[in-house]
Amino acid sequence: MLKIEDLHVSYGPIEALHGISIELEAPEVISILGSNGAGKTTLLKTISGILTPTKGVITLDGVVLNGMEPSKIVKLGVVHVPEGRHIFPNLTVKDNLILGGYFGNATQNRENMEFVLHTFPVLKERLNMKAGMLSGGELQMLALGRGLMGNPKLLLLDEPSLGLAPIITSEIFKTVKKLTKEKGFGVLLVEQNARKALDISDRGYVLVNGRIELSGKSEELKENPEVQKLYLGGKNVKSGI
Amino acid sequence: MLDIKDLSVHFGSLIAVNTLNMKVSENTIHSLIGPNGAGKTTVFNAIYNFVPYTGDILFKEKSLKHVPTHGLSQMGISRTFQNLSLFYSMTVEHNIALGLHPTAKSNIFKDISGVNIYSQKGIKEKIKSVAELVGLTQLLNAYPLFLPYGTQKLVELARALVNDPQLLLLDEPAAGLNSAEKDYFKKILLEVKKRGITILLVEHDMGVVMDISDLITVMNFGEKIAEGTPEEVSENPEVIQAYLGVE
Amino acid sequence: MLNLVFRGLATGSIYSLTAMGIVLVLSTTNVMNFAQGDMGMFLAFIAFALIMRNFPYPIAIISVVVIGLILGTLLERGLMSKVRKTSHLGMIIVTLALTMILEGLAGYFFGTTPLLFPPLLKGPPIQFAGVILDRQDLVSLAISGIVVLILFIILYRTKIGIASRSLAEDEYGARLLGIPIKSIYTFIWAASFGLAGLAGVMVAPKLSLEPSFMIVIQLKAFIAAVLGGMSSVVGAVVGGLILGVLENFIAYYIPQIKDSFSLILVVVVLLLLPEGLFGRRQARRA
Amino acid sequence: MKKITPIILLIIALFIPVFLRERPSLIYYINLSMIYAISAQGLNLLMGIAGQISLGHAAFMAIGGYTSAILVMSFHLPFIIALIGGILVACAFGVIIGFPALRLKGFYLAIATLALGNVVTDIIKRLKITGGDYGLRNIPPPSLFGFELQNNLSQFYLVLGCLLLVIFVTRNFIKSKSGMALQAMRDSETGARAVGINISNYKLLAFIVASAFAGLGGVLYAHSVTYLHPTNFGLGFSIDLLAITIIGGIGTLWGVVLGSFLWVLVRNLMGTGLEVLTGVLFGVILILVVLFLPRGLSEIFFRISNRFKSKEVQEK
Repeated sequence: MLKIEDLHVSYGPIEALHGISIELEAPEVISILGSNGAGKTTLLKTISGILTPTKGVITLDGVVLNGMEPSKIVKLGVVHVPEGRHIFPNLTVKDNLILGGYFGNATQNRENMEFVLHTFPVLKERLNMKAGMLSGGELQMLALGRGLMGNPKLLLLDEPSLGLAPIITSEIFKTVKKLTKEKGFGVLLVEQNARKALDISDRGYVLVNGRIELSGKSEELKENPEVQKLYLGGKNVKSGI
Repeated sequence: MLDIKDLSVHFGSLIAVNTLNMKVSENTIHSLIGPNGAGKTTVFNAIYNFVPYTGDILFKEKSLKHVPTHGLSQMGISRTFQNLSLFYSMTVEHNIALGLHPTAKSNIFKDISGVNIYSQKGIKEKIKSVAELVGLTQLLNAYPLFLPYGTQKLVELARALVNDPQLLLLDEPAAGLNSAEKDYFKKILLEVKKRGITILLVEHDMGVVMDISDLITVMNFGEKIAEGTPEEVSENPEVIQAYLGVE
Repeated sequence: MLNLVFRGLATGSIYSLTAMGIVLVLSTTNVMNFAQGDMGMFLAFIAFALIMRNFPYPIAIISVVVIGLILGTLLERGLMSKVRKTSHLGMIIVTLALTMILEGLAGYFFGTTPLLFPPLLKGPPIQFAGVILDRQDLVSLAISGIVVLILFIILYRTKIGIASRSLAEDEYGARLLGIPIKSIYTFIWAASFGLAGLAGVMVAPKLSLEPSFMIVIQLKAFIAAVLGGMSSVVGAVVGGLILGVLENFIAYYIPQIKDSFSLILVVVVLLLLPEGLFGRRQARRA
Repeated sequence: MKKITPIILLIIALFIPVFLRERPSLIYYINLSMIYAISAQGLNLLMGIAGQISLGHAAFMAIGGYTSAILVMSFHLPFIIALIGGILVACAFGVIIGFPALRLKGFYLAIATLALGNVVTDIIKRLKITGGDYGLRNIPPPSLFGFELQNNLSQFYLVLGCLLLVIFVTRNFIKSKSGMALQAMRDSETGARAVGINISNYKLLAFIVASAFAGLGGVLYAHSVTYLHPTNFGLGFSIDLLAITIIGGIGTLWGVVLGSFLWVLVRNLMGTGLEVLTGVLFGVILILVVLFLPRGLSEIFFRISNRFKSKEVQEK
């Protein structure tokens, strides 16, 4: 479904991604691992049209995405749930959700809204509250819910666990996995918490300084000594750091 | 050296730090760890009076409660930030030089008669020696905006060190560094400690924390859940459950 | 007493129209538009020219609003979309530069001698329960009311309105949701300059028409917007009305300070109540 | 080369009145330009170095001018005392207008300074000693050490001296400890506080220095134009000063001089009937500068002189 071939992205004179190729076939969860500055967020921003690649092609079901306006890409069903969530704090929870379905028709949006509130009942209770009053976990649920309002074929999730208690992280990850099965969309998951990401994903790619160093089935990656050392905590495996 | 007593910080109904007690002893590297939102940075911000708090914070038996932010560096406390706070219109040299603001003496006549105190000999020497310590000697005339992120962090560290602080607060210094840079950073911090400077470190990277800390305090939901040496902490069941995760 | 209140409300409604335009732009695009008043001035001159050529009043007003919409669109597309990439200071300066340009053009085309703008509704003032009201004042009150109602419905009940409010909060977030930012900015600028035209035509009959006649109104509109908390059009309207009433009372009881009163008021409000008289704290944890 | 240029320029400047002996009105305009430059330099420091904004800068010129004129006319004090008095009173008001800056930023500071500037002119309008709405007329020309500087020519040297002093002080101030602290504050307030810079004091200092320059400009203006009226120092003039600063090159030393000369030249020497269009012209220039020349017109000069320099290097 999603096909990225030899993607190069630069910030001014500095190249951040040096030829990335990734394939994803929905319903599938793929995690992208790597340290800070490895280019993970850059990759997601490029797919959603915020950044334009200097070289390479991104296609979704054969349609070329690169060079398109972000709004067109969203219309095609690629929804980006960004790092830091970017919820509108002074808008109500409901208004935030409505904006997630900016392009949908009224019936579609009503159905989607019902589905989102069913999936995250806590949002139903807070529907008319300003979004800025939500707790970290609730905010992440709102961000996910807002993403679901856009009828995604492909969901780009950037650091959903950021700033969350581990228990809540697990809950959110479980929900993502469940939603993928129910709705049949694909998920590209960028995550610092490599262990948890690999737990719910089918395959994974390891990004180092803008290049793919390793890729494979999640189980294999978990067993890989290199990955263990760099991202799963090496000698502190026992305590799971 | 630093004594935090019953520190509580509230943001509206949210309790960011809840009756925290901790002591940082002289000439140690003391790390503060915990998940995001556990209240670590808030502790720094309380020390800097960026947020109102209850309880007390003592530095060498003196309360910091009514010391304004700009008074801290004169007392011997300096810090770096999670998000860099460099002066981007200035060279690396001047960025470091401004760390000497509290001690560099000037007056109105010097100000308008063209005496550039930051180019005086003693001050230049100081800048040079701290630049050497963190490895910026070659870059003194560069502008930080054009330097890699890791190097910019070193500029901020140098700025915090140049005024010979007694206590150095570091907020996630290793975030965004690659592993080679992290190793380099660890070396510098150990060297800083050797010079008699106490370090309070907030850091996510367990590799860095476990390798160089003398003592670790673990926070979760604004409260201290454990304290001890790296070995003790990494075997503490509560820490594993709440923060490190169960294997 | 009641007379003072009503006349105050009438003055206030004039401030409100300009204040709404300022707040509309500020709360969505983060640009403080110092040219809002002068755009009204310019459009009032055009209305004047039309009326002098025997166009009926309603046509003149409608065409001025339409011209405002067009100018707003052109300005956003041609200039503001580029200025937004500079700094806060850059944006302030560009709108100040616009005031210089507009005042200069008006002076060039229409002259700097004050002109008399014919009142919208002729006829004697209306007396009602001991209150004497100018017909003109009633019109501007009514129009303010209608405009704020329309704006409120657009901003809070339609998708494009909600999206407009989201832009000021987090433009990046809005971009990721695919919200067509460019069209929304254009919509906002067009709407605010349409409003400017309306405000100009409402104010002109009360003052004499000259290139600088909206400067005072613009200043008062800022004050109204600050009183209202700078973030909602409803606040701007209420702020304008309050300011109008307060001013009338001050002018009646302590005329010595009537000029400086509102200026000092705004500084005090900015310093003590940065969220406005009835603004609420920004919703954000930690 | 680098050291000789300013001296040559200075000598040329000193001889300007000699060349223009036949055109005293031209000298008057040159004086006016330099007075604007002195005032605008204060705004330049405030905005370019300290990162604050003020839309009430002209009010300080009014305060300086009125104070000095009143001291000379009503209290019969010598000009030099009146000059110092004018500057000091302007500084005092600088503290007052600086206080909002401790809590306000950006647009809000712009509105607050705009309002306070208007309050000042309103008060001047209501006071008796300032001549109220009639303004102050027949202000005596400046006198120094018993010499009355009656004509534009002699005033030229006084104003030139003041301008050079202001530029000299600004140049040194920018490089000084206080100047560095202000620039640090502009770049990052958090960083500045962390290194021990007392933000409040330095913000006030910025406003005081800016007011002092405006006050000096106002004193010179009062005694060379010989007529003061409160409406001359309203928002319009403040915006003019802002435009001069930006067009000349914000944060540069000589930009304000360039901006002022251009301003006075275009405003006063453009054909009659077209002068209403100067606003349009400057508005357009201002927008172009904001969009394309963040360091103002002086950037063009920099580029040209850099080209010369690189040529020199090549020739060597």
